[in-house]
Amino acid sequence: MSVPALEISDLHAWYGESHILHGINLSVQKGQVLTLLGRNGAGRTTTLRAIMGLTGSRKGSIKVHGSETIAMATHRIAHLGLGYCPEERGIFASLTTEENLHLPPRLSGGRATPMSDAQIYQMFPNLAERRHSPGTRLSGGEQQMLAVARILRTGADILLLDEISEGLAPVIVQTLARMITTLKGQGFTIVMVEQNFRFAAPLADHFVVVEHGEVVESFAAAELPAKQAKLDELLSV
Amino acid sequence: MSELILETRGLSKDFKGFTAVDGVNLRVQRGAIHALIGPNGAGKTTCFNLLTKFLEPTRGSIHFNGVDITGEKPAEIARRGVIRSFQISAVFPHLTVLENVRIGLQRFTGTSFHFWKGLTGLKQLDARVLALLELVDLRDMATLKAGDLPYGRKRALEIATTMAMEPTLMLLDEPTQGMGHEDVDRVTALIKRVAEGRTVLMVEHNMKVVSKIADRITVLARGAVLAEGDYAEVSRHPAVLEAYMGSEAAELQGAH
Amino acid sequence: QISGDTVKIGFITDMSSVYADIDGAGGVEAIKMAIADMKGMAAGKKIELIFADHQNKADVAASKAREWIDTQGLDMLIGGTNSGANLAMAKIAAEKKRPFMVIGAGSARLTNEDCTPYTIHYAYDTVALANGTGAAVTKGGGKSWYFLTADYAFGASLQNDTAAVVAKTGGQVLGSVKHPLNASDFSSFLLQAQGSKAQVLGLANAGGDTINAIKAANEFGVTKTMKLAGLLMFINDIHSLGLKTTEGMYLTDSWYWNQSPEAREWSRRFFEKMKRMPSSLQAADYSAAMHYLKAVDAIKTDDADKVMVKMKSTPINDFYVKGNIRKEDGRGIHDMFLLQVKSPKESNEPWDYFKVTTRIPGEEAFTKLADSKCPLVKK
Amino acid sequence: MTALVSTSKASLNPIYGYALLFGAIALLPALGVYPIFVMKVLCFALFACAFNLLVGFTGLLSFGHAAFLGTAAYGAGHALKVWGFSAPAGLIFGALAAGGVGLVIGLLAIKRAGIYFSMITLALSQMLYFFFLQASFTGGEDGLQSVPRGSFLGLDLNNDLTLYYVVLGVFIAGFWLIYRTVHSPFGQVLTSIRENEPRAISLGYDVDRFKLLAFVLSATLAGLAGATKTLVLGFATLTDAVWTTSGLVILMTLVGGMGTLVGPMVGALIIIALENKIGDLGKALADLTGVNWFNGLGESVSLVTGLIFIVCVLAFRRGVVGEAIALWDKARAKP
Amino acid sequence: MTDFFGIPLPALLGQLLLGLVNGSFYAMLSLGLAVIFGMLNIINFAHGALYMMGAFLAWMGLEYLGLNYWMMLLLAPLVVGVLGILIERLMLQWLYKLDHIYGLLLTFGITLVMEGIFRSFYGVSGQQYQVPDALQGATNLGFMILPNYRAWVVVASITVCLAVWALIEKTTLGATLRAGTENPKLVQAFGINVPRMITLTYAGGVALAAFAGVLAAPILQVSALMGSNLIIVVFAVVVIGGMGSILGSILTGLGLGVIEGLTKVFYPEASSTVVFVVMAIVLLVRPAGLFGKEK
Ligand SMILES: Nc1ncnc2c1ncn2[C@@H]1O[C@H](COP(=O)(O)OP(=O)(O)OP(=O)(O)O)[C@@H](O)[C@H]1O
Ligand SMILES: Nc1ncnc2c1ncn2[C@@H]1O[C@H](COP(=O)(O)OP(=O)(O)OP(=O)(O)O)[C@@H](O)[C@H]1O
Ligand SMILES: [Mg+2]
Ligand SMILES: [Mg+2]
Repeated sequence: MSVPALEISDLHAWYGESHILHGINLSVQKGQVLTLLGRNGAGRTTTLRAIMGLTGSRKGSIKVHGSETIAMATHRIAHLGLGYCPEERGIFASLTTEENLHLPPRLSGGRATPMSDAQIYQMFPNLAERRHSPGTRLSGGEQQMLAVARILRTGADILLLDEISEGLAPVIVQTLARMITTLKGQGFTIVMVEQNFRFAAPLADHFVVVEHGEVVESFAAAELPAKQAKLDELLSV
Repeated sequence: MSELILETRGLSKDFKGFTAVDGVNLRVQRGAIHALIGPNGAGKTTCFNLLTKFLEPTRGSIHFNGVDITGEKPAEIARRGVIRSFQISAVFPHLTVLENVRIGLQRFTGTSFHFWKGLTGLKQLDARVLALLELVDLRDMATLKAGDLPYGRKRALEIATTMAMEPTLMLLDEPTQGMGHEDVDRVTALIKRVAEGRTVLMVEHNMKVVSKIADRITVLARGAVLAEGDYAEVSRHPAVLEAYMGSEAAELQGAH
Repeated sequence: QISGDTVKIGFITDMSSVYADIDGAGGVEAIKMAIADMKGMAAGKKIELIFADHQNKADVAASKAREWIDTQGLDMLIGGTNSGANLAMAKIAAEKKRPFMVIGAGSARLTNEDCTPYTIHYAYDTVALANGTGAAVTKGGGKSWYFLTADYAFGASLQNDTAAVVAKTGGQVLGSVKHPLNASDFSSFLLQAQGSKAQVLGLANAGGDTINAIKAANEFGVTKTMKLAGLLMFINDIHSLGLKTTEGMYLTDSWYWNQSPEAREWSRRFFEKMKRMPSSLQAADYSAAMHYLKAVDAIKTDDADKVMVKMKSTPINDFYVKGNIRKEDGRGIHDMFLLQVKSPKESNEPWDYFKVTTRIPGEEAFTKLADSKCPLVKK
Repeated sequence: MTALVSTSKASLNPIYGYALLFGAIALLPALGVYPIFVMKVLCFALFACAFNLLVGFTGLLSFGHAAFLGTAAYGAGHALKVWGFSAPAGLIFGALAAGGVGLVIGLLAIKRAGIYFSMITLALSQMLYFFFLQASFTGGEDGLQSVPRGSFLGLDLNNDLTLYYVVLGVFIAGFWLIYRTVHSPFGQVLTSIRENEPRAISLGYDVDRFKLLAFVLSATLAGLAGATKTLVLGFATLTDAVWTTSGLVILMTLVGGMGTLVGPMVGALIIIALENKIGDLGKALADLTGVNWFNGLGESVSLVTGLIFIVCVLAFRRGVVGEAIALWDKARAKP
Repeated sequence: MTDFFGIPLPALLGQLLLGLVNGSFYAMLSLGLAVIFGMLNIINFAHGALYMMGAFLAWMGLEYLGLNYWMMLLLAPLVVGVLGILIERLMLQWLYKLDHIYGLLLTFGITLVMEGIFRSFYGVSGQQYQVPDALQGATNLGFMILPNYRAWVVVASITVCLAVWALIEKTTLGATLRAGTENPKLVQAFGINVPRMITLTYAGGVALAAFAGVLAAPILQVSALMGSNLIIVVFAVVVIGGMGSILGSILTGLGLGVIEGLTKVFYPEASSTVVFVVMAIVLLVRPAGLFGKEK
C-alpha cells in the first residue's frame, strides 16, 4: 500500500488540564472518506483540532503524506495540503462573504487543483448572491457552505470537515453529499465528523468510533451491516 | 410558595445580530434535578450566564421564587441563593482546599469588608468546612493547594464550595466534563446526594449521567427550547433525535 | 583650621535633564578649573570636589546635600540649576550651617522670602532678568508687550516682574496667555499673541518651552510683526535654535564669553576641555568656587560663619563679574547685560552669537534692599 | 498576575521574622547608617507596600499611584506649614486626603480592568499632576518648601534620631495594617477575586466594592508614605506626583516581588540605593573596565531603570523575594 | 466681524485648523497603538519613544548622511520598523501568554532605555531641524496665515491614516489582519503564518509612529523627551476612542485635537487637562469608550 494521506498513532491531546484524547490511532488512504463517529463530547472535534495543532498540547504522531507534523507550527501543517472546516464554522464577522472566501491562501503543498471563484459560485449560488454582505449575516446554512467553500480554493487535498451537515436543511445536506462525492471522485482525501449517520453512511469508505478520547471501533464501509448492533450500542444515548 | 423556583419568560440574547438564546421559557420545579441538554453551541452556557446575569439579556425576564430578578447584579443573584459552577473548572488555585470552601461560607459572617480583623474569626467556620469536604471526600486533602488537585477532585471541590453557599438553586455547567469514568460516577452520585432538599439545574452532555439523575430535561437547540419532559419522553421525541441524539442512531436502535 | 583636613566643595546640579547643557558637566569642569588654578590647595590643605545629579528632583538634591554634610564633611555647597532643588538645599545648608552658593537657579525667593544667612545667590535672578530685558527693550522702543507665560509660579513671577518694569519704563502690557508647562505646540498661543498687535512678545517661560515657542513664532511669521524677548534664556538655547531663527531677539544675562579679553581667554580654556563655549552659569561656577577658595585661603579656616563674613566683605573681581555680595541677604550684585542675537551674517565664528547692547548696573538690575522681602534685612 | 503570587508560608511564625527585621532596622543608626537615607527608603518601602496591596492582592496595576503620594505630600505639607497642624495630625490629614482622591479615581477606574485600568489611572493622575503644577498652594515648580517637622506627642522631631524612630513607628504601623489586611477576611476575598473573579462573583461577592475598598486603602497608605516623606525631607515637590514616580513604584514592587509582603521593601531599598549610588557604581565600572562611558552612568538613571524593567519582565518576573521563596519551596520539596 | 463668545470667527477658524494639526498627530499615534493592540493585545508604551526616534532619525539622516527630509520620511519608518521587528521577536513574543500588563511594563522599560540612550548622546535641549525647502513659507488663508508645512502635516497624516484604514478595511491583507484579531488560531490553520503577521503588524504600527516623528521634527525641537509627554495624552485618546475601530481612533484623535485647540482659546490654563476631563466624562457615560465594544 502507498503512504497513507494521513496516519495518526497514539495521539494524546489536552485542553489546559483536561486530558481529552487518550491515544487515537487511525489512518486514511488517499482518496478515501473516513467518518469519525461518537457521542457528544467523545473527542472527535478534538481529534481534528489536534491534527491541525490547535489543541492546548498534543503528543504522539501525526503524519501527513508521510511527513511527521507533531512538532510543526499550525500554518506549516496547513501547507502540507490540509483544509480545515471547523465545527463552529469560523466565519469572520468583520469580513465580507467574499473576503472570507479569499482569506485562506493557496497552499504550497496542496496537491489538488484549486477551484476558481466561478466554480465555487456555481456550486453554491447563494454565496454569489451574498458576496458583499458581512460573513456572519449569512444564514447558518450559508455560513456552513462558505466554511466548506473557502477551503476548496486553496488546493488542499485533505479536507477535515467537522459536522458540516449540522443544522442544514435537507436540500443543502443533499448538495453537500453530492459535493463530497464529487470531491472524492477528484481524489480528495476527506475526514468527516458526523452526527448525521444517514448523511455519512453512504459517503464513507471507513468508519471510526471514538469514545472517551479513544478509538473503540474501526471498520470499512463493507463491514457496516455486520457492525450495526455494536454501533447501536456505542452510539446509544 | 409556588412550585416553580425559576421561571424565564421569553429570555433572549443577541450577539451582534446573532441570536444565541431565543425566547426561552424555562420552568424549573422546586426540588428537582433539571437537566439542560442540547448540541454544542445551542446556548446552554449562555443561558446560565443570563440566569446569573454574567450577561445582560437582550429581551425577556427571569423570575426566581416569583420575584423578578432580571434587573439584579450577579452578586445579588448569588446572594439570593442561585449559585453556579463553571464549564471550565473554577477554583481558587493558590488557596488551600479548606480556604476555597471557607471563602463561600465567609460571606454569611458579614465580616468580608473587615480588613482590620485577623483570620481567627474565620477559624470557627472550619468545622463546617470540613463537614462539607467530608461530603465530597476531600477531607484529607484540606490543606493542599487547590491548584494541585487532580482535575476530577477540583470539580468536586467546586461543588463543595457551591454547597457552602447553601444554595436554593444550584446551576452546574457540565460538571463531569473532562473526567474519567470513575470520576464521572463519583460526581454523579455526589450531585444526587447534594440535590436533596434543593434544586439543581445542570448542563450535561453525558447522557448516562442525565438519564440516571435528571428528573426533568429541557432540550435546547439553536437557542430555542426544542422539547421538554423526563428522559423517556425526551429521548423519544423525534425533533430531539434529529437535532441532538441523531435520528439515524435512533432508527437503527429501533424505538428505545 | 580646616575641618577634616580637606576643603570639600559639593556641586549638585541637573546633569541629565532639561538644564544639563547650560550647567551640568560643563559646570563641573569649570569648578575643576578653579581648583586647578588654586593648585589643588587652599590654606595648605587639599581641595576636593564632589558632585551629583539631582535630576531636577528637589528631594534628591536635598537628600544628597544633607548626606554630604552629615557623612562626608562637606564645607561648601554650590547649587546648580532648578529653583525648587535650590530652595530645598538652601534650607538644609542653613540648618547645617554651610555656605551655599546658588548659581543656576533663578528664583528671587532665594534672597527674599527664603533667604538664609548662608545662602549666596551669586549669578542672576529673575528680577534682574526682568529689569534688564523689560526696561531695555521698552526704552529701545518696544512700548507694547504681550506675554506668553508658562502656567506655573515661576512663569507668573517672571511675567509680573517684567510687566512691572515695562509699566515703570513707560510701556504698556496688552495682554498675556498662559500655556501649560512643557507644551509641545505653541501655534495657538502665538496666534492669540499676534492678534494682540503688540510690538514685543515676552517669553515668560524657560528651556524647551522657550525654544519651541521661538520655533513656532518663526514658522507663523510672528517674528515679522513682533520682537521676541526671551526672559530666561541662555547661550545654549540660541546655539540649539540657530541664528536664523533667533536673529534680533533680546535677552539678559550676567555674562557673555566674548564680552571682554579676560572672558575670552578663560572661555578658550573651557572650550579646549568641553568643545563648546561656556554659558554664563559655567563661568559663574568657576568664579564662585574661586571666590570661596580664596576666602578660605585668606583666613586659613573653613569655618562657615567666618568664611561667610570674608566672602561678603571681599569684592569680586575676575573675568566673570566685578561686584560684591550683599551682606544683608547674600545677593550677588554686579552688572547685567542686555544681549541681542546677531544675524547669521554678523556672526564671525562659531558661538559668536550676541551683541552686547546695554550694560545694566548692578544696583538697577537686582532687587533694592529697600524692596527686599528677606526677613534678615532690618528695615 | 496569578503566576507571580506565592502565598507559601514559612513554617515558623512570620511575626518573629518581622520583629527581627524591624529590630535590625531600629539598630541601623547606631551602626552608623545614615538615618535620613533609611527614612527615605522606609517611606518608599511603605509606598511600594501600599501599591503592592493593590496589584499583588487584587491584580489591579495602577499606573497612577504617584497621585496619592503627591496629594498626601502636599496635603500634609500644607497642613503642617500653613495650618500649623501637629505632626501626627498632619500625617493623618495627608493620608486621608490621599484616600479621598483614591475614592474618586477608584470610582472611575474600577469600571475597567487590565490595561485599561492602568491607562485610566495613569491619565487621571496626570490630570492631578497638572492641577498641582498650577495650584498656588503647591508652590508650582519650586515645590512646597520648609515644612516644619514640629513635634510628635511631645518628642521634638528636629532631632534626626527621634524622627527616625517615629518614622519607623509609622512604617511599622502602616506595614502592620497591610499585613492585617492581607490576612483578614477581606484579604481572603481579595485573593479569591484575583484568582478567579467570575467565581468570586458567583459566590455572591460584589467584586467592584471590594476592589474599590482595596484601592482606597492602598491610596490611603500610599498617602501615609507621602505625608511621612514630607515630614522627613521638609518639602513636597512635583516629583512626588509625576507619572514617572508611578513607574518607579511599579519597578520597586516588580524587582522585589509582586504579591509578596517583604518584596516591595527590598525593591524600594534596591531602587533608592541604586538612584543614590549609581554614579559611584558607574565610576567603579569605568575604572574596572576602562570604558569611559560608564562614568556617565550617574546621569543615566532612567536608562538603567529601563534595563532593570526589561530584565525583570522578561526573566525575573517573581522579583528578588519571589525567586527566593520559589527556591526555598523547591529546596523543601526535594528531600 | 462675527464674534463667537468674544472671539472673532476668523480667529476661531484658525484655531480650529491648528487643532486639526495636533489632532492629526494624535490620530496617527493612536492609530498605530490601535493596530498593535488589535493584533498583539499589547499597549505599546514605547510608541512615544519610537515617535521620538523617528524625529531623531530625520535629524541624524541630515546631520550625518546628508539625507534630506523626503528621504528620511521613507527611511525613518523603515528603520524603526526593523527595530520593531527586533523588539517583537526578541522580547514581546514571550509575553503573549501572560497578563497584558507585562507588555505594558516591558514597553515602558524600552521607553526608558531609548530615552536614556538618546539623552546620553544628545542631551535634552534638543536639536534643530529645518522645514524642507519645498514647504517653506506660509499661505495667507484670509483668516490666518497658515505655514505651508502645517498644511502638509494635516494632508500627509490624514492621507496616511486613510490609507491605513483602507489597507485594513479594503484589502486582502487587511482582511487577513482583521480575521487574525478575531480568531488567530483558525487563521493559522488556513496556512497563514500568524506569528510573522503579528511581527509585521508591530513593525507597521511603530513605523507609523516614526512617520509621525519625522513629520513633527521640523515643528518641534527634536529631543529625547518629546515622546513621553505626548504618549500619555495619546493613551487618553485611546481610552476615549475605545480602541474599537481603526476609524474610531482616527476620528477621536482629530476630534480631541480640535477640542484641545478650542480650550487653548477659551481657557488656556486647562488645555493640558481637557483631554483627561473629556476622558473622565466619557468613562462615566460609556465605560467602553466612544467607539469601543462592550466586552
Ligand atoms: N476549549 C476547551 N476547553 C476545555 N475542554 C474542552 C474544550 N473544548 C472541548 N472540550 C471538552 O473536550 C471533550 C471533547 O470535546 P469534542 O468537542 O472533541 O467532542 P465531540 O466528540 O466533537 O462532540 P460534539 O461536537 O458532539 O460535542 C468534551 O468533554 C468537551 O467538553
Ligand atoms: N460572548 C459571545 N459573543 C458572541 N457569541 C457568543 C458569545 N458567547 C457565546 N456565543 C455564541 O453563542 C452560541 C451559544 O454558546 P454557548 O456557550 O451558550 O453554547 P453551549 O450550548 O454551552 O455549548 P457547549 O456545549 O459547546 O458548551 C455559540 O454559537 C457561541 O459561539
Ligand atoms: Mg464536535
Ligand atoms: Mg457550554
